[in-house]
Parts: sequence; structure tokens; C-alpha cells
Amino acid sequence: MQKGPASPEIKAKILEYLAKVQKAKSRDVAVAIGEKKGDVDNAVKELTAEDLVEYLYITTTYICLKGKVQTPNG
Amino acid sequence: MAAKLDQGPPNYKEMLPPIILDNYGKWKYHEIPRSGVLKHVSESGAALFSVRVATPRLVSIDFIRDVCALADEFCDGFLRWTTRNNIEFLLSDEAKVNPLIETLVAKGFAVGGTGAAISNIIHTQGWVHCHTPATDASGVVKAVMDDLYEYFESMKLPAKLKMGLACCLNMCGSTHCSDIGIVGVHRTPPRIDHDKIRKGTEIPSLVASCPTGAIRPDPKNKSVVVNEEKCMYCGNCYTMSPAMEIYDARNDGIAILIGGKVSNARSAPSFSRMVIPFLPNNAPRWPEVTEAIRAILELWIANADKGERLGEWVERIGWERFFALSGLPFSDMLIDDYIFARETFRTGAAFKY
Amino acid sequence: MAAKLDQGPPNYKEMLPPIILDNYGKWKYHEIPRSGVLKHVSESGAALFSVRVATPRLVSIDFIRDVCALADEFCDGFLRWTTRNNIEFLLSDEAKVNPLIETLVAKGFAVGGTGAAISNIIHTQGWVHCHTPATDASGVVKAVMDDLYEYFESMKLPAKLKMGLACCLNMCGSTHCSDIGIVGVHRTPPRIDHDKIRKGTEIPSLVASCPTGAIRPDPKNKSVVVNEEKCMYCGNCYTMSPAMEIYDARNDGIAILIGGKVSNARSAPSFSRMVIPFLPNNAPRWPEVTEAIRAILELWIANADKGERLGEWVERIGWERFFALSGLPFSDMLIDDYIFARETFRTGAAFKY
Amino acid sequence: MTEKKTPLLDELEKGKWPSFVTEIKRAAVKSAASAELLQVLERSYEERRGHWKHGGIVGVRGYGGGVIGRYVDEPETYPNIAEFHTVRINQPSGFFYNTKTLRTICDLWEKHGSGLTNMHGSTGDIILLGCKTEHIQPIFDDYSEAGFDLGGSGSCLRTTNCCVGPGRCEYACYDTLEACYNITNEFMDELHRPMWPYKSKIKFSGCANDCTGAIARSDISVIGTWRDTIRIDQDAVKEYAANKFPIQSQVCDKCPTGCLTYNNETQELAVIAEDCTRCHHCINLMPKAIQAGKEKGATILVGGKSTIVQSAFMSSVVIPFMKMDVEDDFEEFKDTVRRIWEWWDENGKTRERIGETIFRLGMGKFLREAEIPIVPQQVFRPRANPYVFWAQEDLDKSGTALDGTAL
Amino acid sequence: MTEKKTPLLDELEKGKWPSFVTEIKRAAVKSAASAELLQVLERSYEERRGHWKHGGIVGVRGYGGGVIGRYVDEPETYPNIAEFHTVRINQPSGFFYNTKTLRTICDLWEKHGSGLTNMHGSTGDIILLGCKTEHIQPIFDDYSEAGFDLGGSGSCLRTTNCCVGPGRCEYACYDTLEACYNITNEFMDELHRPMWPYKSKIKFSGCANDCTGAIARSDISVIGTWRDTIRIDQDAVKEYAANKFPIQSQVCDKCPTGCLTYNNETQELAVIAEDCTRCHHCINLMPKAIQAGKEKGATILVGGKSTIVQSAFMSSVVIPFMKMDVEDDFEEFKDTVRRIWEWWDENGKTRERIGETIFRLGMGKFLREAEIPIVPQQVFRPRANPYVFWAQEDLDKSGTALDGTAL
Ligand code: SRM
Ligand code: SRM
Ligand code: SRM
Ligand code: SRM
Ligand code: SF4
Ligand code: SF4
Ligand code: SF4
Ligand code: SF4
Ligand code: SF4
Ligand code: SF4
Ligand code: SF4
Ligand code: SF4
Repeated sequence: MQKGPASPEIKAKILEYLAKVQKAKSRDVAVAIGEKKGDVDNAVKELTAEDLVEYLYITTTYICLKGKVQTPNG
Repeated sequence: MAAKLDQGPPNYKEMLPPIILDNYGKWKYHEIPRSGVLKHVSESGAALFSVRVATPRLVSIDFIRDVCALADEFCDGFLRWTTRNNIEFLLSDEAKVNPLIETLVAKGFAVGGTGAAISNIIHTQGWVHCHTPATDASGVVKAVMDDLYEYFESMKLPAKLKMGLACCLNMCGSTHCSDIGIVGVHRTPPRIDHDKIRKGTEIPSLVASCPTGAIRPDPKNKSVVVNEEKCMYCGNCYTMSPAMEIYDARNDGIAILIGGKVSNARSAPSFSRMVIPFLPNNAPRWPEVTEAIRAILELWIANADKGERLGEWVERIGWERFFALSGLPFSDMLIDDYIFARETFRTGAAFKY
Repeated sequence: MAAKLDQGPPNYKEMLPPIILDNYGKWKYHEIPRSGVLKHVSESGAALFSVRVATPRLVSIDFIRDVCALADEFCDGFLRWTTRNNIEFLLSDEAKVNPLIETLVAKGFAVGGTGAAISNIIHTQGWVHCHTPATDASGVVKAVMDDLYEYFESMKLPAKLKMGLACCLNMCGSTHCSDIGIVGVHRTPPRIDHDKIRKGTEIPSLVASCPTGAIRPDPKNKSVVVNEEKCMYCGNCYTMSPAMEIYDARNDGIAILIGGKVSNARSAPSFSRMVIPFLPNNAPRWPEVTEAIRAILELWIANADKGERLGEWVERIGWERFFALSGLPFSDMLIDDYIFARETFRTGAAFKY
Repeated sequence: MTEKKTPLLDELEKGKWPSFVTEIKRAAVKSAASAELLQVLERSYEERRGHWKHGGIVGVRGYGGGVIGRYVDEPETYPNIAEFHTVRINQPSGFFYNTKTLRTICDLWEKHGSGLTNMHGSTGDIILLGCKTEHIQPIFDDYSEAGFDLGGSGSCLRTTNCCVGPGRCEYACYDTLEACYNITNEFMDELHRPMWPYKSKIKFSGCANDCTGAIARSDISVIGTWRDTIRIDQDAVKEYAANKFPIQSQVCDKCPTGCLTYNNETQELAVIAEDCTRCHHCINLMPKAIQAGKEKGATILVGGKSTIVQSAFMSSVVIPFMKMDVEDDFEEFKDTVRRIWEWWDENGKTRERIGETIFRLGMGKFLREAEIPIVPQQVFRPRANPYVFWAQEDLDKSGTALDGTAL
Repeated sequence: MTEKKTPLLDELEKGKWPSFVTEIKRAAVKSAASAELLQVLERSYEERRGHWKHGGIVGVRGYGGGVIGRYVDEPETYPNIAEFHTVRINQPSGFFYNTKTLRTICDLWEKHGSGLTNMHGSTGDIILLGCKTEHIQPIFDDYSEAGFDLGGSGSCLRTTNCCVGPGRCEYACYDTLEACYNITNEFMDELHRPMWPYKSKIKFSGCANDCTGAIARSDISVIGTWRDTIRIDQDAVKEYAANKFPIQSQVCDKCPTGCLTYNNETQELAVIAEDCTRCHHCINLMPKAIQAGKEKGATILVGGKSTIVQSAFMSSVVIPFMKMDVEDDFEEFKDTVRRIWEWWDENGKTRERIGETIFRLGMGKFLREAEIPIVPQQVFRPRANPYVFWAQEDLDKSGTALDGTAL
């Protein structure tokens, strides 16, 4: 994955895309928004630190907008 | 104060006793003066004694505190765990070894697991914490190790015996390369709660979660169907959705695989192979499982050459001979029919009876 | 007269000499008094002498008639072929053995192929008669056997050496389990003649003819397209339609596989393994091929234990060592990437350099 | 005959190994087709490519195989080999001949074809190499009259084949010659009328040496063996010892199971019977002293084939020991093979050899459905994965309500 | 605490092996959650089934893993374990501890959670077993403050793990403890931010004994070895001989390559250097007399994993020998691993471990594209099929006109 500050445009595109789906693999996000996967991963790192996006581990790790996917008892 | 991100694990250097810091990388040889004790001698002549003690792995903080008290008393506050969930007390003072062992024995600790012994069984969560187990982990381990305790505290086996237990096909216990592997197996496909699926499950992810592609969407029903011929009962779909109940109290149980190893000594690492496809979950003490394992173990003890791991012995005599000697039934369930099956077929006319 | 349907092959009983009829199934042991001669002794004490003579397999009727004349003179009119295209003259009279051999030698026949020798090379049609060959068969065999003739007429190898040649991947010569296998290989996908396809080819059959599913219909074009990534250059499509030219004079050639066997003696039957992915079709005498084979052979002779087949030797020393000793380049082409590749990967940390 | 030059091929008349070029030239003296073959072949040597096309149906009435159609790619230049088909004649068991039979073969072939043959094809047939379409039926008629029949081609039982067996070999554990003959005759329909997904081959080897290469080359491999223990003649052992034969190093040390011990003092050999895998090594080295046990028969293995599609397969054991008795007319074998073919015919895809069908659908399923008893001898080792398919009807389904309550 | 009965579990307090039931009971004294766990577990023992559900997001800010969400299936009955999540704490290299550190772990866990742990999880983490969602961030904050970090979960680099190595073992061929520590710190993003197709594990074993089980259990297995020849101390050999240690039968006869010879008279051991595969057997048996060579490093193997989907894989050799030097900051290793992961991230399907990706796409392609030199040590044996894929651009395409004429 890339290092250093992430591109604000990519971050915006990721949020926009994640709003449309329940959850997604970062590779699929990269393909969908036409960016390099490494850049998307880097942007996601910042978005999670900003509490906008979270990782979701069910058999594999997805990303989704914070709070979008419910817990079983929730 | 905010948490520090990415600071990494504690530095092991702070955890090393002075004798290790002084002799780091300079160990010359070791001896096993008695079962449960390793003596490592450095080029400098310094000797480090490790006293190995079993744990149930699932321990309370009070257990750890007890252990800490002993380590403070005998080991200047240093100890370690092994890759097999045993504790090793690290002593630089030989004079303290026997007192430590006496104290340990008095407190009911199990000392052993070195050399040609059974060590702790690598195992997993089971009914204690996981969602897809086909059996318990800690309970089976307890039952088996109680039964085989003599081989933990002595060193009278032909060679080391490494056991692993996993409570489902995910095989977190890495039983696939163990001398004896105990694997929890479901035997029935998931039971689908269509209402639950309609309420909450994202169907594409559910479909994708099945490793064998056994789950198809059923748009009419707004649910899914399972192709039972393709299902190998792994429970991955239950991980994705609680609507796919996989446990089945009457049909869950245990399979036994044997003969794997990972060391490169003598023979290449090898997979364990299934010899018993199913034994029932006869909790709390799984007598069928303990008996089956003891029988295999005793056959090995009686027949193996010195230094021969279980799998090395079976490979030497031939699996067909192992079945003859053990009296275990051989059935089509034991014949591979998965991706790499071909290499298991006997492409030759030479064999025993 | 109308032909008799389904009368089956001629009855072998009519082809057996009296000594065989008398001692059928009663043979006790055999000796190899000299290269090319087998002496089989019966429980009755009777001795049958077989004199083995090479053939080019592709023979004229006049050759067969010559042979018949000899068989009449020395063998009461009885002889046989071996499973490896040699002739065996069957003599019940020991006194005739040497005279026969002298006559054979005088006429230029090659006597040998018994015991620890190279026998005839099992081979196929090549440019003589087949439509998909990537090399000739008989010509390569002639070149190789001329070069290795000394090992046919003597018995000084470590063990038997069984060679096979197939002129394309169909492997009619069954080179896949030979000590040394010579395989004709195309290296380029078929060249499609779209006009020809439009004129005469039934496209569904053409699509179905490809073993790897590399051919797709191209309805727009009324033809087909080949997915070059999937094509392994077998030429099966050319069998279905002459519009799929597969030969490619500049790129066709020969691959060498070694170390296979089929007997169960000592070790289980095993596949041959590729050690040279390509040598050019340097007709008429394929010097690169004969040199490569001789080099492998001499390495084996110099290093193998007595009685050790080529593959048994390589397995004992390790393939990595074979490459080091032979100086043959190792490349990704030799690493399996097909269905059963996994078992060829070195899942262990022990190896030589 | 035209006297065209063949400088490249002429190179292949040099050297000590018998030359196929010489043979083609001999045939060319009498056959215009063979003469043209020489020309085409010389061209192939120049251009390094073949000149043949496959194709079309060339056959005889009532049969579906036995002939391979071949056409030269430039019929105008080579009119005599415009058609140049192969006829496969089923060889006698063990490739045994009397000269009369051989001469008949030659005479008929001189009359009808190129005068070139392969003795034998790689499957076992007498290969008559090169004739015109119009000659095929007459060829068959003439050969038939003379007592011959066609071999197989296409998706049928191919020409069977066997080792010399009891005809000349002390190792034969069953009568390979008779088995091959008898069983071939039993399956005439299967041989002559291709009706299966693909080809199927049977080879009969009298012992574990497998001199027909059955395990690699036949879908059904019949390999002689015995059920009891090797027999050792201690007197003969002493003779080997007297002749300074290295019994310890060559025989005992190379016994794969280490079950043979040689006592240097008593000069006696001993075997641990239950450890011997009947690999045949010791017998090969000391045929005068060691022989097979008394209870003889064969191991039946299934699935051998060469490379195309799924890789080469070797046959693998399905029946460790079967009696192969002439007296019983090989009935058990025939029955078994019928069940095996039936299963394959039912389940195999087009162009799928039985080994591939078994691999695709599972050995267990195959054995179950072909009603073959399941024994550990069928595998080198059991499965390494836990993916057992459980027949659901055998399980206790009484407690599996969705909510987990017992029913 | 309520005093419910647990007759089945009580059975597991009998016997000599330490009892996990006793441990849960000890924790139950202080933790209502652990007390309820005991009840649920007793029920599991009665009903022979589990009662847990997976799910949902439970994590800490900025991280994508390290916590496993767990929920009991009857939250009303068991409110204290309605949420009962696991927190994975990255253990120190080699599982070494001082008691101060351990007590800190205990104290913090007493404050926030069930008081139950696994020492250690099967991957290597300190497992804190059972806490509520609301406690997770505080747990992390407290542990972080005390110098701990989370381990991995999800599609990331998982917590790495190593053997005791130079800390206590004379066999260590490189510094496993430092390698594990240093390399883990290098890959913090990969460990904490799951972004790959699936999980990836690294285990470091100091020698061929592989005491971490790396070859079976890690995608990247780093196994210590040496490049030159074992060193034999003949005096020490004589000592073993004096102590009647069976050198010939236990050491030489079991050397897999037969390259060790013992001279009974001189009591000396000799090795044929080029035949030794460095299997470590002789060193294991005679650690005082035999040691590794001087040129030490590691073999890098790739692809190990357990059973799910394509079967269990063992790792296989990609780099036979690599220096693993602290002085170089393990740069070569880090570079290589980056290329390997990049290739996998590019080519792997979702939930495909790297071993499966390599198997699907071909070892040759993987090695080429990850720029790893190709050597025969990577395979047990070469391919048995002739299906070589030829890079078309490397071939001579000048003579392949459709009609076969040279161009
Ligand atoms: C402490 C530990 C390493 C650690 O970092 O924690 C360790 C320590 C030693 N191992 Fe190990 N091994 C340890 C797990 C393993 C494992 C992994 C496992 O158990 O899952 C293996 C691979 C198992 C396999 O092959 O399936 C392992 C295979 C070996 C071997 C090879 C045995 C063989 O012949 O196949 C040796 C050599 C020997 O025993 O002579 C060995 C040798 C040793 C020595 C003698 C090394 C030394 O000189 O210090 C240590 C004492 C061994 C003993 O107990 O007799 N160790 N050893 C692990 C103890 C686990 C436990 O609590 O029982
Ligand atoms: C004549 C023939 C059978 C036939 O029906 O035609 C035959 C005949 C004999 N074979 Fe064979 N074998 C014949 C093909 C084979 C084959 C198949 C092949 O060549 O494709 C094999 C399997 C090859 C393989 O393993 O790859 C074969 C593997 C053996 C072996 C096992 C050798 C080994 O150690 O692996 C023996 C035992 C021996 O040589 O001691 C053997 C032994 C024999 C004996 C000694 C048997 C006997 O007592 O009569 C015969 C003389 C062998 C010799 O030439 O030294 N025969 N033998 C075949 C001669 C072919 C030829 O012209 O050269
Ligand atoms: C003539 C013969 C080679 C020879 O020179 O001896 C031969 C020649 C052909 N074989 Fe073969 N095969 C011949 C024995 C074999 C063998 C060896 C054997 O039977 O022991 C094999 C390998 C064993 C096996 O069956 O797998 C063999 C495996 C193939 C294959 C690949 C089959 C597979 O499943 O992998 C093909 C391709 C096909 O069937 O389409 C094939 C296809 C062909 C065809 C029919 C090519 C075609 O597709 O039209 C060849 C006709 C050549 C011609 O010009 O007559 N031939 N073929 C052999 C038959 C002679 C005979 O009847 O005695
Ligand atoms: C906690 C632990 C078992 C234990 O009791 O020690 C564990 C527990 C789980 N494993 Fe595991 N695995 C654990 C080590 C392993 C290992 C062993 C290893 O790492 O050496 C393996 C086999 C090696 C491997 O990676 O292949 C392992 C192979 C799996 C798999 C199958 C992966 C595969 O590719 O075949 C799964 C299934 C999955 O990923 O969806 C899995 C999934 C799981 C999940 C997350 C179940 C799930 O899908 O939600 C389990 C959570 C249980 C729980 O209640 O917390 N776990 N898992 C181990 C981690 C503790 C730690 O961090 O130290
Ligand atoms: S083996 Fe299965 S049931 Fe057991 S802890 Fe791992 S995932 Fe859970
Ligand atoms: S149990 Fe496993 S194999 Fe069966 S449907 Fe669920 S995910 Fe698929
Ligand atoms: S190997 Fe290929 S080219 Fe040669 S005869 Fe067989 S099918 Fe024809
Ligand atoms: S040469 Fe073979 S693989 Fe290639 S397209 Fe033709 S049939 Fe298919
Ligand atoms: S297979 Fe056996 S019986 Fe047949 S010829 Fe060969 S050695 Fe003799
Ligand atoms: S047949 Fe083979 S296994 Fe049996 S004693 Fe002889 S050499 Fe040993
Ligand atoms: S792997 Fe080797 S170096 Fe590490 S602890 Fe085990 S024996 Fe020692
Ligand atoms: S390391 Fe293994 S191969 Fe090398 S000498 Fe020692 S025992 Fe033999």
C-alpha cells in the first residue's frame, strides 16, 4: 500500500461509493472508482482513523461506512 | 491519553533474563536431565534450566498470577510460554531446579512434555467461544491428556508425539500436519431459516461465503438454497449469517487423522491422514475418542523403531498394514475424492495385506 | 465369400512351436548366456533359446519374408515379436544358436537388447504417417540408436534402459513412464484458415475437439477464435479440421523427459519428468537430441548403483542434484503448472545444491 | 519407379541400427505409393514438417473401426498416396507367429497396399501402412478369409495385448496368452463397434514386471501376482552363493520392505511373509532360487492413459487379487470389467477416459457404484482432507430442528 | 455470583491434566460474565452444541482487526455475555515475559473483561477472552498505554510468531526473536489494516526442526538453515561413543541421504558434504558433536495454510537460502515479502490464500512475476506433463505462414 498522506479526492470517491453499497472489498472499490488499489488502501487508513469508515471481518475483511452494518444482537 | 497506534508488540529484549542476554545466540548444546527439564549450556559454560509445565491454555488471570509468584521466587521474575502452550520457568541457578519442581508438584502442576513425550495438544475455542464448532476443544484435550498423562510426564515413547485439535474444518488447531489430529466435523448441511435471511442477510455475500459454491440465491423465495451434494459442512455460511444453523447435536462429532509432521528431520513434512471418519461427541469425557487414540498410540509404541515418528512408522509399514494391525475399518470415506486425490491412489501392484 | 465378422484374432496356439506347447507354463528359470540370447529352462529340463534382433518397426514385407526364411532355417518356422518391436527367434536346438547369430550378423541384423541394455525405442508414426507430428519418429529413433548402439549389443548398463518416443502430445509412444522419453512438441497455437472453416468445418465439433476449451465460436466471422493462453499446442483441432494448421517448422521440436518406469520391482511405477523443454528438429540426424541423451545416459552410468534404473538413481540423489551434475539449465518451463502441480512443489526445507 | 533423390533420408541408411529408410526403399521397388511416400518424407525432412491430413470415414461394413484415414496434403503432386490409410489387424496373443501366417500377411499386403507395415503398432496391432479407400473392404475380406480380424480404433475397446507369459516366461502368474485371446473374443462388440465416451484399453502382464507397460498404457491393467508367500529353494540359494552372487547387497539391501534376510553362515534366505509386497525384485535377481507363491492370480488396476487433457494417469488398484482361471472362463474378470465399463459409459463425458471420470467423480463413488469391495490396498494412503461426504439418509436426523430443540 | 450446578463440567476437574473448568470457575468468582460462560458451557455439554454467534464490527479506531466479535445466542438468558468479544494482543517475540508485564496484562484484564485468557492463541496472540463492545476501545487505550498493541484478524498480515531461537536454542540459524520483532514493526499497516484478498501469516523457525510449525501454518515460512557444511567435533563424537550412544544405528542409518559414515575403529564421523540435505537429524541426536555450518541464514517457503477450500497446503521453497542479518535490517527479506504480497494482492481472488493463488495461476508465473530466481530446489521434481506454455514473443515466428511456405 502507498505511504504518506492520502488524496482527498480519492477519499471522497470512496465515501461516495460506500454510501451506495452495504460493504465492499477495497479491491472492488478501487476498480469501481478507477483508482489504484494501493491509493485506496491508504485513503481507507485515514478514513478509519477519522471514524468515517470501518473494517468489517466476516470470513474476509470488507470496508463499509461506519455503523452501516449491524451486529447480530444489535 | 490517546492510544498509540502501531507501536507494535512489547520488545522481547525487556523480557529476557540476564543469563539469556549474556549468552544470547551462544548456546552450545542441551541435555534433558529429567522429564520436563531442559539444560542449555552456553559457550561460556553458563547453564540455563528450563522447567516445562503444562497449562490448560484457557487460564484465568489468577493462574497467571500464581505462575508469576513462582517465577519471582525461583526465576528472578522471568519465564516464557512455548509454541505449544506450556510454560517454561527459566532458571539460572541449578540449585533452585529441584525446589521449584517440588513446589510445582505440590501445587498440582504437571511437569513434563520434553523429549520423547506427548506435549500439550494445540487446540482451539470449541464450545467456549467459537460459533461453528462441531465439538468442544478444551474438554476433549482434557479427556485425552488425562488418559495419556503418563506419556507427558515420562519420555518413553519411540519419539515426540505432537497432537492437534480443531473444532471445525477451519482447522485453527493446525491438525493437518500433526502426529495425531482431532478434528470436529459437522456432517449435515446448514438448516436455513428463510425468515431470518429475508430479514437481515445480504444474499450475495452469503452466496460468496461458501467455499465450494454450494449456496445459490433463490430469488423467488428471497432466500437461498443449498446444493447438498456440494456442501462439506464447514459452517462458513453460518459465519456470514446466523440464519444458516450448522450445528447438529446428533450428528456432529470428531474425525481422527494421523501421521503428519512438520519437522524436516529425516523425512519431509507431511500431512495427517484420516483413519477414523467419525466418533460421537460423548461429552464430558469422549471415551470413544480417548480409547481410539490410546489404541493407535499403543500400536505405535509396540511396533515403531526408536526415533520413529508415528507417520514415519506407518509409512514404513504401509497404510494397508496399519489398517490390518489396528483393526480399524477401512471404507470409502477414507479414500480421497477431493482435488489432490489422484496422488493417493495406489498406482502400483505391490502392497501388503 | 463374405468376410467373417468378429472372428477375433488368430489363435495363438497355432503359432507356438512344439517346445512351447510341451512346456507351456512350466518354465523354471532363465539365463542370459550372452547379449541377445535368452535361455529358458523348463521343469522338464527342456531349454528354449530366444535370439533377440532389432527391427526398425517400420518394415517392408520383404523384410518379414527375409526373417521368415531365417526362422524356417533355424527355428522350424516359429518366431515372435516382443512388446518393444524386436524379433525373437525361438530355437529348441542349442546347436543352432550360434549359426543363427552368425548368419544374422552377416546379414547386418542387430542382435542384443537383453538384460542391462537399451532395447528398441517404442515409437510412433511421425512424418511418415501422422497428421499432427511435431517431429519425425523413425528418424529420431534411428539417430539415437545408431549413437547408442554399443549399449544395445552389450549388457553393461547399471540396469535396463527403456526409451519411448512420441511425435506429439497424444503420446502414442507412451513416453510418460519411460526411463527416457522423447516427445515431439509444437510450441505455437494453430493458425486458422478462416476461409477453409467457412467452407467445410462443422464448428461445434471443432470447438468440442479442443481438450482445454481454447477454441470459441466466432459467429460474426462464421469461424472460430483460439484463446492462446489456454492452448497447449496439441493439434487435436487439426485432427478435426485441416483449417487449423498446427505444424510450425521453425518452432516444432523435441522435449526430453526422464526417470519413468512401469515395473513394480523395488520402486513403484513412476512418471517421466521433463528435463529439457525443447531441442530443435535438426533433421536428418538430430544431433542436439542424440548428444543430450548420451550425456544423460553417461551421467547415469557413471553415478548409479548397480541395478538402479535411471529414475531410481535420480530420485536417490535428488532432482536438484541431477540438474547440478548434468549442467542442464533449470527454468520455469520445467516447473509444473498443471492440475497436479502441487505435489511437485518442495514442501520441505531439506535439499541439496 | 521414378528415381528421385533423397539425400537427407539417405543419411539415415548409415549407422548400425536397422534403417526404416532402407525398408521404405525396398517397398518402393514394388509400390508406387511407397515411392511417393519416400518423396514426401524427404520433403518433410527438408521442411521439418509433416504432410498428412486426417479425416473422413474409411471403414468396413459392419465395423466401426480398425482403419485410420490418411490423406497427403498435396494430392496432385503425390497421386499415389492421395489416400494412404492404415489398417489395424488384431495380432495373435504374445505376438507369436509361424512363418506361414506371416507370409500370408505379406502376400495379401503386397496385393493390396504399400508393402509397408509396423510390427507392431504401439497398442499391439499389426499395422498395414498405406492403402487406398477402395481397397479397404477387399483387404478386410481377404484377411478375414485368411483367419484375421480387425483391431480397434475410435471410442471402443482397443486391441488388447499381453506379454509372452506362460509361453516362455517362468514368472507368469496367470495365462496371459489365453486370457488375452479368450477375453478379446468375448468383447467383439466392444472392440468393433465404438459406443463409449472414448477409447478403453486392456493389457495383460503376467507379473509385476509388467512387460506390456499396462499400468501406464491401459485403462484396465491386469498384472499377475500371488496371494501367499514367495517360495525359496535354499539349495539354489547356496548355488548362487557358491557362484559369488552378491545376495546381500543386490537382493536383500534392495528389497523395498527390508523383509528378506540372508544368513551368511547358513547361506539361507528368509522372508517375513506379511511384509513382502510382491514387488518381484528378488525373484528377478534369483529366478533359480525364488519363485512366486502357489496361490496365483492378478491384481486389477484401472485408469491408465497418456497425457492428453487431464495429464497422464497410471492405473490404480481396484481389486488386489483376483483368480484368473482358464477353467472358469475368466468369468469374474469379465463380469467386473462389464460393471466398470457400464459405470463409465453411464458417467463419462465425451473424450473422457475412465481414469479421468473416476478422478472427477471420486474413487469412492466409482467403487461403490461398480460394486467393488473397498480395501486399503486401493490407496497409497488415506485422504488428508476431512471432506467426507456423508450419505444423509444414514444419519440420525431426529434432532435437527431449526431452533435446536430435540424433536 | 449465582451458585448454579455444572455436573458435566465438574467431571473435567478430575484427572491429572490441569483443568480449564477450574480456571473458568476461578474467573467466575470475580466475573459475572465468566460465571455465565460456565452456565452456557454446561448447557453445551448437555446439548452437545455451541451457543455462539459471530458477527458485526467490533474494533478500535484506526484499526481494522484485532478483535473477534462474539454474541451468545440467548442474550436474554445470559445478559453478561450477550457480547463476549475476544481481543488479540500481540505477544512479545518468543513468548518471553517478565512477571511485571504479565501482571500488567492481568490487572488490565481484571478491570475490563472476563479474567479469562488463552496463553496463547494458536497464531500466537495473547487472547483476552470475553468483553463487552463498549469496553473495547478503553481496553485498547489502556493496553496501548502500557506498551501493548493489537494483533491481527481479518484479511491482513496476522500476528507473526517465532521460536525461542537464539534466546535459548543452540540450533538457531538466525535471530528469530529479532527478525519477528523487527519485521512485525515494519509491517504495521499490513497487520492492522486488512486490505488483502484474505489473511497472510508469517512464522519464523530458527532451524529445520520448525518448532513453530511454520511450514504447515504460515503463508510465509522462514526456516533457518545454512549454506555450507555441518561441522563435526570428533572429540565430542568419541565422548558419545564412550557413553555407548548408538551412533551407527540411530544417527547414520537414519540419515535420509546416507551421507554420514561412522568409523567404528577411529570413532570418527564423516559427512559427504554435497549429499547432506541439512535435515537436522544428526544434529538433533548429537548436539554436542555436530553443529550447523558457518554460513547461516534461512530458507523462505510460501503458501502454507490449513484445509478450507482447496485443501491444506504446506509452504514450498521459493528461496533456498537467504541471509537474515540484523545488520542489514532484514532488508532482503522485507523486499521479497513485499513483492510476494503485491503479486498476491494483484492476482488473488477474495478468500484465496497465496498458496491457492500460486496453484491456480502457476508457480512459474508467480516466481517470474515476483522476480524470484528459478532454481531446482523449488521443486521435489520437474513437471511430468509436456504442457509448457511458450511465451510466443520469444519464438521465431518468421516461417509460420498459413500455407507453410517460409516467409
Ligand atoms: C520450546 C519449543 C520451541 C518454542 O519456541 O516454544 C521447542 C524446543 C525444543 N525443540 Fe522443538 N520445540 C517446540 C515445538 C516444536 C514443534 C512445533 C509443535 O510442537 O507444534 C516441532 C515440530 C513438530 C513436528 O515435526 O510435527 C518441534 C520439533 C522438534 C524436533 C524434531 C523432532 C523430529 O524428530 O521430527 C526437535 C529435535 C529433537 O527433538 O531432537 C526439536 C528440538 C527441540 C529442542 C531440543 C531444541 C533445543 O536444543 O533447545 C528444544 C527442546 C525440545 C523438547 O521439548 O524435547 N523440536 N518442536 C517448542 C515446545 C513445544 C512444547 O511445549 O512442547
Ligand atoms: C520379451 C519381453 C516380453 C514380451 O512379451 O515381449 C520381456 C521379457 C522379459 N522380461 Fe521384461 N520383457 C519385455 C518388456 C518389458 C517391459 C515393457 C517395455 O519394455 O516397454 C518392462 C517394463 C519397463 C519399465 O519398467 O519401464 C519390462 C520389465 C522387466 C523387468 C523389470 C526391470 C526392473 O528392474 O525395473 C524384468 C526383471 C529383470 O530384468 O530382471 C523383466 C524381465 C524379463 C524376462 C527376464 C522375463 C523372463 O524370465 O523371461 C524376459 C527377458 C528380459 C530381457 O530382455 O532381459 N522385464 N520388460 C519384452 C521385451 C521387450 C524388448 O524387446 O526389449
Ligand atoms: C498407430 C499408433 C502409433 C504407432 O505408430 O504405433 C497410434 C496412432 C495414432 N494415435 Fe495413438 N496410436 C497408437 C497407440 C497409442 C498409445 C499406446 C498404447 O496403446 O499402448 C497411446 C497411449 C496410451 C493411451 O491410450 O492413453 C495412444 C494415445 C493416443 C491419444 C491420446 C489418448 C489420451 O487419452 O490421452 C490420441 C488422441 C485421440 O485419441 O484423439 C491418439 C490418436 C492417435 C491417432 C489416431 C491420431 C488421430 O487423432 O487421428 C494416430 C493415428 C496415426 C496414424 O497415422 O495411423 N493416440 N495411442 C498406435 C496404435 C497402433 C496399434 O493399434 O497398435
Ligand atoms: C483464536 C484462534 C483459535 C485458538 O483458539 O487459538 C482462531 C479462531 C478462529 N479462527 Fe482460526 N484461529 C486461530 C488460529 C488459526 C490457525 C493457526 C495458526 O495461525 O497457526 C489456523 C490454521 C492456519 C491457517 O491460517 O491456515 C486458522 C485457520 C482458520 C481458518 C481457515 C483458513 C484457511 O485458509 O483455511 C478460518 C476461516 C476463515 O478465515 O474464515 C479461521 C477462522 C477463525 C475464526 C475467526 C472463526 C470465524 O470465522 O469467525 C475463529 C474465531 C474464534 C473465536 O471465538 O475467537 N481460522 N486459525 C486462533 C487465533 C489466535 C491468535 O490470534 O493467536
Ligand atoms: S477450528 Fe473452527 S470452531 Fe474451532 S476455533 Fe477455529 S473456526 Fe472456531
Ligand atoms: S456449510 Fe460450508 S460448504 Fe456447506 S453450504 Fe455452508 S459454507 Fe457451503
Ligand atoms: S504421437 Fe501424435 S503425431 Fe505421433 S502417431 Fe500419435 S497422434 Fe500421431
Ligand atoms: S492445438 Fe490443442 S489446445 Fe490448441 S486450440 Fe488446438 S485443440 Fe486446443
Ligand atoms: S510381465 Fe512377467 S510374466 Fe510377463 S513376460 Fe514379463 S516377466 Fe514374464
Ligand atoms: S518380492 Fe520384493 S518385497 Fe517381497 S521379498 Fe522380494 S524384494 Fe522383498
Ligand atoms: S526451530 Fe530450531 S532453533 Fe527454533 S527452537 Fe526449534 S530447534 Fe531451536
Ligand atoms: S543433516 Fe540430515 S542429511 Fe545432513 S548429514 Fe545430518 S542426518 Fe544426514
